[in-house]
Amino acid sequence: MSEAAQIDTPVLAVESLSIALPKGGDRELAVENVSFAIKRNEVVCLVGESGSGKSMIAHAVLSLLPRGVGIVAGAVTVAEENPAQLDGRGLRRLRGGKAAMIFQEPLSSLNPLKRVGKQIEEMILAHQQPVPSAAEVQARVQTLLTQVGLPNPQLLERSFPFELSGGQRQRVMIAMAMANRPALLIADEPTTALDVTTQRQILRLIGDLRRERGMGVLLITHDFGVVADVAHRVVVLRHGKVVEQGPASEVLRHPKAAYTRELIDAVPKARLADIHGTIARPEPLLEVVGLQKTFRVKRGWLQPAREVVAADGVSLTLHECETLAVVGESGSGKSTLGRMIMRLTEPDAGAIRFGGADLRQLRGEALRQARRQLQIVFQDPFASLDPRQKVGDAIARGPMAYGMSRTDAMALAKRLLVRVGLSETTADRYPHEFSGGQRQRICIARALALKPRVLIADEAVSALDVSVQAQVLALLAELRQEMRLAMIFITHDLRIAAEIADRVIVLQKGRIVEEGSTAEVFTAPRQAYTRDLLDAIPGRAFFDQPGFAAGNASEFDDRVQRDALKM
Amino acid sequence: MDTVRAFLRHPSGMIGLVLLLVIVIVAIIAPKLFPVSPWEMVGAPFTPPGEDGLWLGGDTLGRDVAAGVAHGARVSLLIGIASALAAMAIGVVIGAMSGYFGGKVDLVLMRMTELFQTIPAFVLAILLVATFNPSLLTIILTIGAVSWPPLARLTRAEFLRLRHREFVEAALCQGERTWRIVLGHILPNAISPILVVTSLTVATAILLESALSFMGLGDPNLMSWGFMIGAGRTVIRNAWWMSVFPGLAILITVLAINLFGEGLSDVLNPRVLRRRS
Amino acid sequence: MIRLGSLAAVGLQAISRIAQLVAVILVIATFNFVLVRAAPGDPAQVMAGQSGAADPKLLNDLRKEYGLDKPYLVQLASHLGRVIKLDLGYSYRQRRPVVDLILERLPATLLLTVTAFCLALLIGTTLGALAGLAAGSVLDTVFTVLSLVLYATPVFWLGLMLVLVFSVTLGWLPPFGYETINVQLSPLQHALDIMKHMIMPVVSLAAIYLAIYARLMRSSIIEVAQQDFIKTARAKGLSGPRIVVGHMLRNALVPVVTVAGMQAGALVGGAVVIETVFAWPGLGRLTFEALLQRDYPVLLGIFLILSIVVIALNLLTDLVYRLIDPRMTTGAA
Amino acid sequence: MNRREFTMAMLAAGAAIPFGITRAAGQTRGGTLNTIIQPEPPILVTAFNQQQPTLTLGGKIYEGLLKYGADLKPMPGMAQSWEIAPDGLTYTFKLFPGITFHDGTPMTSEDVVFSCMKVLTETHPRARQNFARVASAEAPDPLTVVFKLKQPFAPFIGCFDCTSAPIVPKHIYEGTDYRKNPMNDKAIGTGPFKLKEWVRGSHVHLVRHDGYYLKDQPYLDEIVYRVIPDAASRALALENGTVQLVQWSDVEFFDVQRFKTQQNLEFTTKGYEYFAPHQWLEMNNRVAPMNDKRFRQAVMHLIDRDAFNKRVYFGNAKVATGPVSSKTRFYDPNVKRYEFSVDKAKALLDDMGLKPGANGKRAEIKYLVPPYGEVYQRSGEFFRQSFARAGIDLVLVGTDMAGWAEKVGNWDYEMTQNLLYQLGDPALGVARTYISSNIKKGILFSNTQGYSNPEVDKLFEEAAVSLDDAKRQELYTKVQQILVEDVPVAWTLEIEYPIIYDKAFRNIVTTGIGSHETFGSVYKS
Repeated sequence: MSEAAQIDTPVLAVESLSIALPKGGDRELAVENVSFAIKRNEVVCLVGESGSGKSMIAHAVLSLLPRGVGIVAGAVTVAEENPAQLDGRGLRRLRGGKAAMIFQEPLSSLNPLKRVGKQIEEMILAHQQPVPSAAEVQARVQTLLTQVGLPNPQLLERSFPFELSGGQRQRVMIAMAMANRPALLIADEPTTALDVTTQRQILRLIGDLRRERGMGVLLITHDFGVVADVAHRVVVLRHGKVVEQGPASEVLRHPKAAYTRELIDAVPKARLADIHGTIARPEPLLEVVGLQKTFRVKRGWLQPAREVVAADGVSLTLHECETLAVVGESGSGKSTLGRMIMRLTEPDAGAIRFGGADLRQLRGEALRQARRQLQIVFQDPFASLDPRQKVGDAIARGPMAYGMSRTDAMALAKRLLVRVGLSETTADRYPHEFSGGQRQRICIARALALKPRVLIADEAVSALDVSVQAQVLALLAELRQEMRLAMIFITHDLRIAAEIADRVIVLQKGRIVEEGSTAEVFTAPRQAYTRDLLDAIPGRAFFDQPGFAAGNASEFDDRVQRDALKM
Repeated sequence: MDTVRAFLRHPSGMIGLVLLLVIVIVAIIAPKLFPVSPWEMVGAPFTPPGEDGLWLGGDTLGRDVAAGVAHGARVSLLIGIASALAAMAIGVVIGAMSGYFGGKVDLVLMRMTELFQTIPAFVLAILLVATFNPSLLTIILTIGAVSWPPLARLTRAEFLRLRHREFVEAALCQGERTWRIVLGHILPNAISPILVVTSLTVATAILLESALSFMGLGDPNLMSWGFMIGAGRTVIRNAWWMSVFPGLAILITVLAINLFGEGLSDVLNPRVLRRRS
Repeated sequence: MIRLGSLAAVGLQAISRIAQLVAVILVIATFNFVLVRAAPGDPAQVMAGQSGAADPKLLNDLRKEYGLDKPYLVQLASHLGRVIKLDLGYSYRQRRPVVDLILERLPATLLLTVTAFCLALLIGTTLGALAGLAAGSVLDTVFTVLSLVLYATPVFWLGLMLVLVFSVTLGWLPPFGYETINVQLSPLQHALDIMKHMIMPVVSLAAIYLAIYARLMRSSIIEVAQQDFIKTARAKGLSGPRIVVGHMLRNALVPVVTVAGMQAGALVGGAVVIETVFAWPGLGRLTFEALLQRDYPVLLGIFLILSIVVIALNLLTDLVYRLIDPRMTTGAA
Repeated sequence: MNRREFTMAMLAAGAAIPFGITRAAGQTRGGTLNTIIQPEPPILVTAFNQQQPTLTLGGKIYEGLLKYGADLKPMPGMAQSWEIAPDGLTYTFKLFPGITFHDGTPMTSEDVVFSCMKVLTETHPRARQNFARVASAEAPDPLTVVFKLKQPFAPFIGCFDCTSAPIVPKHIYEGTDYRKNPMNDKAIGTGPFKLKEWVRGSHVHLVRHDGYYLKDQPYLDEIVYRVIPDAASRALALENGTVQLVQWSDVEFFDVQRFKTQQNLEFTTKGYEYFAPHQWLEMNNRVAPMNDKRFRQAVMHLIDRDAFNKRVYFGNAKVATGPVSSKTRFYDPNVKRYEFSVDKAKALLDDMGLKPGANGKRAEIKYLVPPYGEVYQRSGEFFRQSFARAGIDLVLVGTDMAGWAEKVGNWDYEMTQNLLYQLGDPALGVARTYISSNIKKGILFSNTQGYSNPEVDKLFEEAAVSLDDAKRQELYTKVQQILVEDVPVAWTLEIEYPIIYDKAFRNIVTTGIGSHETFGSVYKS
């Protein structure tokens, strides 16, 4: 086969693919009439919100669809083979041979009871004919581990997955996928479960490997930021249908479909423009001084407990009508900080001054009275509502606990429901009847029912789809002005922080590494860690400059130009 | 309502329910079905099934095995349910305290629970009943006393799970009082698995009671299935029916309760469904 | 490095488990002590067991020997001291030290329970795995129904039914006992003879646990089959058998082993009843005999020893568990 | 028979051919007897434990001075002859020469005196009472033992069998704590068989005592007692010839019948005459309504004792007519009979004012179930149904042995079942249950029901010290009539335990103590 032919033949061709769901599902077809192709050395992103059918397509490529779900029309061609028509052996040769796949959750995707080296070996042994010698396999594994940038391969291959960090695990997954030099890599949301900095590294690694090997990459993501960073071509899916597809730059800059535009617009842009008006700074409303918290995980008798420092001298102030964003990667202690202020987690040391009293000293009834002024909205809208309590009751219960009559409380609840954009009749229904976004609105209404002065939003929009995220953020911004709420907004997503906050605190391993006004932190970060975080924001290159053409030689342009030259 | 409808569509659960209803009805109308005491010697010793109007045969003293099986249902169900409730009472209190208060309380209570769970429960039951002499009350309390650990652990796990669930913390932040949180939010959400396990405990309690009676540690005034099998053991060569029928009764009852309990579990615990989707 | 570290960790854990074992023995010994005193009647009389032995002189001797006139705490301390020295008291019915009586019967019980345990685990997990892999098939349905029925069967009744069928009706197997009495046999014949006697007790004891393990293994396999790493394995192009053997079984075994350890207590309890049914000369039979005579020192001793056996079994499954699942060793997860 | 004749008969008996022993030619040496011991005895020294299995096994190892025939007359044991002085106070025994213990030490009159006066009085409750009557015991020469009684006691001659007065070696036990003597495990006696091996839970192996004093005896080489805890296995073992002898309750009552017809087996209910197990429903005479004679008579009418025998004992018993067993000396059948009649019982109850209450119940009585196995459980169930017919509610209360003994011994019970041996003579086995002087709190098998009748006391007293059998018969007849009228306890059955053995074995049952006998004369044809 000539070089040219190789380039021309797509490594993956999906033609008019339709996939049927089992009967009784919410729709008949998971995927309807989808066509696209991936060439060598090309990254194609499948973008869509949850339920759009993007994962189904990825699974169909390797014939890994769950039981009861099947291709009803169209065809998939991977490296000139149709997996649906292959026998068991052929299919096995294809899987992990010509096409390899990595998944969203690297921890659950690796066998927890097998050393990672063995798991990679297995991949080689299953495909290489004749079977290479043990020493050869060993050497291959080491090379692969080195190639994916893992330190100390000798030690690492003897590790179990649980002994590695999330990023390391995903690198192991990639090493495994690379073992047999596949022509196509399918990556199903490979970075969603990872921190931004890790996400950036993993995406870069995939990019590097692609370039080295000329692989085609099918990348599934819900994040247009990621698309902007890595994609050559984009396929936008909604309810199983292709809404729009084309070269990444084209789709991003000039989306044809309204839905695509919506999605792109919904991506938090880290726009610093509409920073809210100047804040009068009298006495701080809330003052946190030197909070200290170490979690100890007991590991049985005679073994030292594992210690995790969640807060190491954290101090902050919060003024009326101010929004303070607390950002940090997972394990930085940002949620613990919010919980400690709410007295849901007991700090080891420090003070939380609010309304002239130290909340930490309060017990029993005094604490209960003080709590009224502080409310919290949690991340998971599904876990935040008692499944056995009607929505109206959930909201009214708070005021009633402080002595409001039931009738008044219910009336208040209904007003609040209307205020957060739901109807009055919502009050008589149970939480399970609502979507995630609606639930989060209910949670907000519940938090506001006690007319708090401080609202803590703990990753309050992280579990929502981007379009819903934007709506809820807008609601919060409105309410803040309306009720003169002070807000602590805890998030891992710097873009959201930039959009909503007046001031930002950056946490790392329980310590505040940087603090300042949003504009300062985002435009002139003083700390390397902050810079790393900012750099890692997916799509930063694209979205930070809505004009796109000017100035900074962004990675996006760089790559697009380079790839264009190549072709 | 949904739950009921879902249960009605659960085939094995329904089989269990129907069987259970039949057994309960037999237990209720036993005195009408067999007005003569099951202890009364109505036929010749070792009457084979079907003869002399004893359709399940007669025992060593010529007592009606059928009457014994019917009246035994009352005893087995009574002891099964009462001791499961006793186990639930102990288990829920210990588990709730352990799960809600945590810390030292949890540590002490859970060590105790583990201990109770590891020691051979049946041997402990033998020891307790033998020490305090077999009677209805001692048997119920003993079975309760050896059956609570799973319920305590379950309750604790549920409480731990729910204690830090966002909606409970939200209730706390909303100023609701501890007792209201426990009774209004945690317990109602924990109750369905507890009920399921309690219903399965009824089954194990019946098995435990029958084993105790079989070992000669039943209440001598109560005609129970285990007692009947125990009495039939030595004469199995002469009268198989003495041990076969009461054993079948236990088997069917326990099976019915297990099917019912598992059906209940499937219906109340849609986690299985969620996982599937 | 890792290897060595984890071995050391296993060692440390073994030590800590043994410390726990001693603590548990003391707790049970204390419980026994309290029970005898809570029992209606004079502890001396309870210990003496029977009227024939319980004349005033003996009762007085007993009171003196056990210091029943001393304060409770002193009594308890000396009681615990004796237990630690494995002095479990004296059976006045059998006129022998309790520990001798128990140690004499322990091997037979261990033979029965360990065989039943291993068989149940082996066959149960195998059947469960087959059923789980073929979930929804006829085979699976048959297994499921069968295990449900077995699970609901009283152990002792199952034993009796086996006797009824295989001894009384068919005459294939010896109905009771441990060996054929009064025949001269070569060691091999003797072993076979014992095995023949073991079949029914072992089967009836193993059946219910077999059912439990099978059910557990089945759902465990189904659960594991849905895990992401199985998808990974399929995506790697591994063949079905390789996925099952290399990735599913070990993971699926983890919960089964956990439960198996917890069931050890119940298994030993079942052995007590089964030994009664089959006149198996083990601790269960001794329990039954002691029960008829209300020989408390023996009953209390059996309870203590069986608890130790169960805890030892637990320890064993715990170690097995740690070998299967490396996460347990370092205390992660 | 007057006193003189009696003494003469005794002397004559000393030289007589032992009753029942087959003297056929060709008694062959050799052979093994396999039999059953159930439950396994705790110890083999019969001096320290008198449970049935201990006696069965220990009877081969330990001998007494005398034996008793089915007619309960004395026969030579280790004593070849004996003499009772006319005043009935002095008993002189002449031992066989050449008796040795299993360890080779000669057995002398010293051992007899030591055993009876030192060991048994401490360790053997029954012997304690008997030898308490002895003023002095002497050993004038190695083969002569002389007992002098404090006052005449005719049944004293009935106290010397191997179950009542086993002889233990003085050189082993003197000055030691008898019960804890380490030699107890060796079981050193003078019997025809000695202990070779005792594998607990399995078997006890006895072998021939070569130094046995009777010529050629024992004929058997060995006896193996198998421990078979399960009744069905025991029956099977007998059926297939694994064992050749069963006794007492080795075979369950319901199984006994089928062995009567098995060709190779001999079936007998003889050999229990000395014990004559007598069973009754015991009622605490101190407690209402049992304190009323009419209630106790009603109880006699309420129990259908024929049905009781058939259903619970499967016919292995005989209905008891009164306090004395038909197998015991001085039995008199001419007493009042209580036929089964619910109506008569109701009439008696009405008469005493025990009318049915609103729920149809006349009374609720707690019945303590003796913890001696299934038959006792079934008996309780039978009685409960019997009483229910007259509106008396019997509540069965389960208990353990200690509890039963404690409750009955301390009179803390309402009803229970009891079974006592008659021991060959009413003075030994019957009087103890009815005389006021034996109302002893804390002592089991005494007059626990608390019956007290001065006339009965007097009659028993007179009969015990009388040496004239005719006079004694007269006194005992009177006692029986009074007791049957008063019904201190409701006699139910004379249990007839079977002895079933392989016909190849001869001389299995030669005396009134049957399977407890030494078996020195047993041989295999």
